[in-house]
Amino acid sequence: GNNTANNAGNTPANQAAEGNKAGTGDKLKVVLLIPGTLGDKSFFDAANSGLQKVKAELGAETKVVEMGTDKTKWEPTFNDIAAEDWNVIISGGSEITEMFNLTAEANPDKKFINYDTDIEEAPANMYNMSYSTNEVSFLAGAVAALATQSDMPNANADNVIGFVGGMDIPGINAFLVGYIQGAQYVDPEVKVAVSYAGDFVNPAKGKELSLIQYNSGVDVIFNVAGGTGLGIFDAAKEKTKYAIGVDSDQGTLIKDTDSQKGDLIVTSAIKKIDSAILGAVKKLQDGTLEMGKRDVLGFVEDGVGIAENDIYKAAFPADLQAKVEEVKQKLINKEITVDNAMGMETSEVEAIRNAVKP
Amino acid sequence: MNSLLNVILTTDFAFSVLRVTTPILFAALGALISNRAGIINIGMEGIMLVSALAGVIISAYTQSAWVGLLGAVLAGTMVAGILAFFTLKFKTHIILGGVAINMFASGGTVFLLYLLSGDKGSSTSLASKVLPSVDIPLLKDIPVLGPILSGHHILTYFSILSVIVVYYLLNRTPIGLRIRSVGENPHAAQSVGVSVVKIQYTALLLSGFFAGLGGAYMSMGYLSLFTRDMIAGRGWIAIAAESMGRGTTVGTALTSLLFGAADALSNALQVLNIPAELIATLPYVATVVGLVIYAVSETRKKNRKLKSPLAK
Amino acid sequence: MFKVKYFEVIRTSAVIVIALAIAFLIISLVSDQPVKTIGIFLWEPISTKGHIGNVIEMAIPLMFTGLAVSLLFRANMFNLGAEGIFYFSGVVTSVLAIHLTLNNWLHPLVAILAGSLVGALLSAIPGILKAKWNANELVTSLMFNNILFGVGLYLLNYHLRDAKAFANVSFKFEKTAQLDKIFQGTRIHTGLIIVLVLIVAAHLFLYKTKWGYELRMTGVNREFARYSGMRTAKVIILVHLIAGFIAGMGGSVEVLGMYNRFQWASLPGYGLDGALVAMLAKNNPLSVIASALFLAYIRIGADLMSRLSDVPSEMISIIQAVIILLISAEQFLKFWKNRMLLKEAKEA
Amino acid sequence: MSKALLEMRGITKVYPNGVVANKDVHFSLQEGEIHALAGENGAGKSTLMKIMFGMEEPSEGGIYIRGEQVKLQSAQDAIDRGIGMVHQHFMLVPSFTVAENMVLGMEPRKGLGFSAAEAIRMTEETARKYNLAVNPKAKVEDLTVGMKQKVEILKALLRGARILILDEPTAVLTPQESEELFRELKQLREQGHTIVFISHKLKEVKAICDRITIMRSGRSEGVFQTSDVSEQEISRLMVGRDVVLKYDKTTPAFSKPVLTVEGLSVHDAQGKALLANIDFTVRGGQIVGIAGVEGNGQTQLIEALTGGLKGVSSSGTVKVKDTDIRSSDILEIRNLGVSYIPEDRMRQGAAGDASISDNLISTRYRSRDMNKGLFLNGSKIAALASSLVEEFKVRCSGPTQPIGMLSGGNMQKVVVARECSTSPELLIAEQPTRGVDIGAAQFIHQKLLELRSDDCAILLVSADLNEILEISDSLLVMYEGQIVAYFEDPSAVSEEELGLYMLGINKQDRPKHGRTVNHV
Ligand SMILES: Nc1ncnc2c1ncn2[C@@H]1O[C@H](COP(=O)(O)OP(=O)(O)OP(=O)(O)O)[C@@H](O)[C@H]1O
Ligand SMILES: Nc1ncnc2c1ncn2[C@@H]1O[C@H](COP(=O)(O)OP(=O)(O)OP(=O)(O)O)[C@@H](O)[C@H]1O
Ligand SMILES: [Mg+2]
Ligand SMILES: [Mg+2]
Repeated sequence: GNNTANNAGNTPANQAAEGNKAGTGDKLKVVLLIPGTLGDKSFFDAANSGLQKVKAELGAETKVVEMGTDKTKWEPTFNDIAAEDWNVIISGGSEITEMFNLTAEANPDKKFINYDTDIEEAPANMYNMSYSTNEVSFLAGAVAALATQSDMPNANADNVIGFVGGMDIPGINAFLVGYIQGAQYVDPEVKVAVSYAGDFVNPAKGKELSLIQYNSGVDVIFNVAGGTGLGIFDAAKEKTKYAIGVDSDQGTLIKDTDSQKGDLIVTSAIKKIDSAILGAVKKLQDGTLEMGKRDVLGFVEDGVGIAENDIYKAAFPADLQAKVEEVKQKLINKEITVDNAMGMETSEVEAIRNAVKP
Repeated sequence: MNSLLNVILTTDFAFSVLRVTTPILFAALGALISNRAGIINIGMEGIMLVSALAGVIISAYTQSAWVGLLGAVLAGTMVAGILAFFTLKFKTHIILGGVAINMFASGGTVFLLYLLSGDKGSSTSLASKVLPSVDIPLLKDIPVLGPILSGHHILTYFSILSVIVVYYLLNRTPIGLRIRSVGENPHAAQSVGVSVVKIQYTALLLSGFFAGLGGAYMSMGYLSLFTRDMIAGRGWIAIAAESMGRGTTVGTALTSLLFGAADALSNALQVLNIPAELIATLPYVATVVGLVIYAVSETRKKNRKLKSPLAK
Repeated sequence: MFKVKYFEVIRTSAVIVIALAIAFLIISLVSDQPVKTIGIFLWEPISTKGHIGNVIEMAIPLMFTGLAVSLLFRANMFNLGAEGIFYFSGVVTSVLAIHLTLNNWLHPLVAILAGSLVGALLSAIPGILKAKWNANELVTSLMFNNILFGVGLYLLNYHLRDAKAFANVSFKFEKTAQLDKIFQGTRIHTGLIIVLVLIVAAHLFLYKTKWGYELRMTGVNREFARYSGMRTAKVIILVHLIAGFIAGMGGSVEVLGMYNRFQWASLPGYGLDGALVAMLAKNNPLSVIASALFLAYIRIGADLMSRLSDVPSEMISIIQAVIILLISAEQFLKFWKNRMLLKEAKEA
Repeated sequence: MSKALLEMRGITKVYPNGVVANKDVHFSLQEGEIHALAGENGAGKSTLMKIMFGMEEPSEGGIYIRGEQVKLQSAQDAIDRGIGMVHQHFMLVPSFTVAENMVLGMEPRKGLGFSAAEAIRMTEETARKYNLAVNPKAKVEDLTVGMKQKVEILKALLRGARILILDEPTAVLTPQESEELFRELKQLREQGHTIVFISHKLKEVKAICDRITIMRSGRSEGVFQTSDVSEQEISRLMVGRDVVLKYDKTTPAFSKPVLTVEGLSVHDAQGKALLANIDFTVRGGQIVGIAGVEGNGQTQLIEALTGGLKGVSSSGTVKVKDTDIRSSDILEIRNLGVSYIPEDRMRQGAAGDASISDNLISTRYRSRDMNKGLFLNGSKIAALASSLVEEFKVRCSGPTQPIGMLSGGNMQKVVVARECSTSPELLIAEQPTRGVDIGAAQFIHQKLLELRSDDCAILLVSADLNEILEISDSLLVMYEGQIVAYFEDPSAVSEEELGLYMLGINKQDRPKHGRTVNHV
């Protein structure tokens, strides 16, 4: 939602520079390092919105730095920032974890938070988080599989659901595998059409791939494709078919400007990175944050969840909502375990994908 | 394999080829005009991007898709004008100029988007408008052809019309004559009082105009929003298409269609068990193969004779 | 004579001043402290050893691709294929960096040479197509960029990916494969030495050898070269081989110098940047050093500016674009030059 | 003297590269005269005329029409004031038709479009009016040079030119064509046109011009009534020394055959004969001239001798010394001791952006004395370049200057220097003095004669009959791909007689010119 990317842009003074001069005592200084650029409407934007909350609710001084996609620049940026007088340095992603851990070890007087990593080990001044992506995707898969056979107005008789991913990479496949297993859980016969756009900034490609899926009998598509994914919703609107959003509550977001389109986004698989970041910083301020470990945030910790918003409530039949709730409870109670594609070999993912090919 | 045929042998697929071709065709026609005037405009990608954003912003603020389209096209023309100003007035190297325009557009669009909407990634928070798709009476009722040719976005029809317009413009109008003369022998044009610089300005502005239409199509038809770097290489493909079309209007249109078809095919191929990374290379492999076959047959023809006596 | 001779210097300085003035204007629009901000842009990249290091690190790949492209441009080949080759050779080198067991200096040598050779061979394809059948090298090279990227990404995902890294990255390179750092406190690696040697070699090649001569003549006027008895098809293939070798070496060196795993999920962009560097260097190998450093300097400056001030990172590309547009504006201040020429003519 | 129609006062022109092409030049035109502009290559004639035509801006000085100063900022301004120019190099768009070229810049319209029919009508009308026949629908790339020349003149006339500048219009014409042009020019003068005529052929200048302005090194050397000065005087003023117009040719001493062509035939893709049954021999110490109207197979013949037969089906034999070269490329042919001066110096003869010295070594950088293995021997190259520049009197700032900056004649000297300085056994010289001033032409001729006395075989193709009659030991005439005449002693042939063969009106029977081969 809120994307005031650079806080200094709307505050009078150049805080970063000021902060450099004086360690003004009690005010917590928090910096967020984005290994990429803002505007992805998911991962990075969510982290940034978490930072905004830290600023608003904890009165911290904050700054966000976009490190861009050139990975050779990340290490010097980490080092430069660590040399400044920030109390808390936040970044996220498995890709940066090694580098980030090294930075933390070299700066024992600072606190570090990695808001999303699959790597367990963490230095003593680092707190790691990750999310049950596979479980929330499982739930999204259940929604999709239930929807495709339902009597929802835009569902067809075919038993096929779709998935459009940005690239064939672990981060995306973590969603895919959960999604497939969730769908299979409610209906072992379900077929899943899978496409990858090969690109996170090509919505037109996302739209084409979705149109092909919709034309071939798919009636719900799970979008896990960043900017490319926005084309999927366009396709959904054009074909009046359903879609499932990702990372943030995309249905509500889009409904603001295009209700017709928004209403077709039955739900979204949300990773609550923003509240996770807020929570961690809060605990850190209180001194209750356990450093040197990693927490996996699931439904119980409110780290993930599907968007049970107005659209969901209106579009998705109540009896099916109940079924989904049931599945969710089972996930919480560990009655169901979901595989995690993080750490799978490509061939394993391929096997899972091919098993449900339409 | 069957599932592939199920996808390809449909009117939907044929329909999608035209849809995919549209932005490439617009930009390729733009590239054609500037190339015929002897200047290679490699800033197509950037111009399209700026136009795509301009269309979204202007249509969102005026709440009129048509005004948005006008704005998009003007923006494209204006960016081309900046390029023209530097390359024609100050003799900035045209390639560097093009690179600079692409760079400027990639950062500038995000920057502007951020200033206007507080969002760096997409324009979803702007209620922009889209141009309509149109059914063509009579045609739409013909089986097979109807579903393929009718119901397209209005700019898709514009693009087809543009082929005719550009053909006419280049081959049948005074300005076309001048554009071609400037491209082929600028000294000759200059010697009869044709201002080479003026013609090149015109050609570059026209190339911006058509790229602008391509950009508008991306964000106001094909899609209903702007996202960062959304042109995703289509400008470059258009330049390649123009090059492969050997500077003729019909050739350019055909190669654009070839690229469109190959791209659509690569989307359809995702139903097969081939790694997505490899499928994505298909349009490019097809192009290279096509180009080689064409080039080989052309040189064969040429090699077998001496210069003909009068052609000097 | 003095004045005209130094016209280029004067023009360039004037242009830089104007470009900075424009940059300053743009920055003033968004920044509360424009003076300080532009100060960061200008001084920060050379203010610390680390930052100077960053500039040089970034210039290394730019020098490689800039050199490769300038040779192609010299031969009048408008080929933008350095991009794909840079990427793909990086993949090839990574395979060897992961799987070979060799000693400290042999390992990078073998890995880099393999990457470079593959680059040379791949580059030869558009070269042969151009030389033999006159297939447009711009089209083929742009297409090859996408093809090589696709195949490279496939190799990464299906054959090199380290599942335990939880990301689309390869297995770790053997320590023996990585290039040594040569300056304490920076990440400047031996690649710098390699590229500088290469640039000098290319300079000698271009201006002092028979083959370089053939290359230049073919570039200026292929028909002339042919009538003089040069085998221009061979020359074109040769320059493609060399350029591919250099671009490939660039990718290999970058991968081993700056990374410990292969992790490019998109084309890194050095090929097109190489074209920029080459054009700024007017296709002169030695000037490639300066133009690559210049580009790296303004990029690092802009990065630092966005990090240390309130100017968003997208400003980078706008300011870069302005500088590039102006820096190559040859006719800028033309009237002044003409006046000076006339004066000199009269004095003579 | 009446008031000048057009006057250029104190014109100075400095090109951006620093070349001073005109220095304080005064030039004036009387209404209704044919005014010659003469001067060496690079004297600045074309530049002065381009300034008058608005295509170049003078660095200093003014242009006055009937005493009133005018500012000409583009060719259009000049055209609007009734000035037309036919350039030294054709200013035509090859892929356009004659009519399209004619109207470019002032296209007739029909609605929004261009009216091709009207363009054709305009072309035909102008052609009729001035009695210059052209085919408006023909593509310019298919025209002979003579035709192109006509189109250029018509272009200017169509635009209502009252002042017509002709920059070396006769360099590429046959005598007959030149004669025709002169008739037309005189006719134009009668109609009240004023003409500036640039030529290196002083005979022509004497024949048709009223007055002459002579230029040297960018300055005007003065204006004269043509009748008051002799050719000798003109050339002395141009060159600054006496120019010998006759050569002392040593008596020929032919040695063994170097180039032997027997029964050579080549057909194009449509089966039409490009070359039909060509026989001739060139011996050491012999200059064989080939005359013919352009487009009658000379180009194909030369191409066939310089590697063009490779991969092309042909019959007959082409031998250099004892080697059949029908499947050799140009390098292999050159390695047999063959040198070649191509007719198109811009396209094949020189690399414009490369330095003079780079241009001088293009055929010999491989030889052992120019390199040390892979490396070129810089000091030897530099020494060679400066000695050649000096020997051939190439006007330049030094051997490192790009050749493209030289005037046409000086560029040609570089080409000739390169090809003549490698002690060739066979020299194929195609239009070696086209557009070259008399001083330089004479110099080039002397070089050819020197090679001849060194036992070099020379095949000379030229459109300049004077040259060919003067220099050659034997002479062939080509017409439509065949050899239609053979003269053992060119000095006994008149230009007119030659012209009849060239135009295909006369033709010798085979046995006679078949003698070429058997001639001992
Ligand atoms: N790259 C190509 N591949 C296949 N066919 C081509 C190609 N380029 C042109 N053609 C064919 O050549 C013919 C002539 O092309 P076209 O009519 O476009 O030329 P044009 O636009 O009139 O050219 P010009 O502008 O030079 O007059 C067309 O029928 C077209 O099919
Ligand atoms: N565009 C140009 N740029 C730089 N120098 C030029 C240019 N055109 C001509 N020159 C130089 O200006 C001088 C005069 O050239 P110009 O063409 O006027 O000579 P010219 O008298 O017409 O010679 P020619 O008889 O060979 O045609 C020459 O030294 C030439 O090299
Ligand atoms: Mg269904
Ligand atoms: Mg001249």
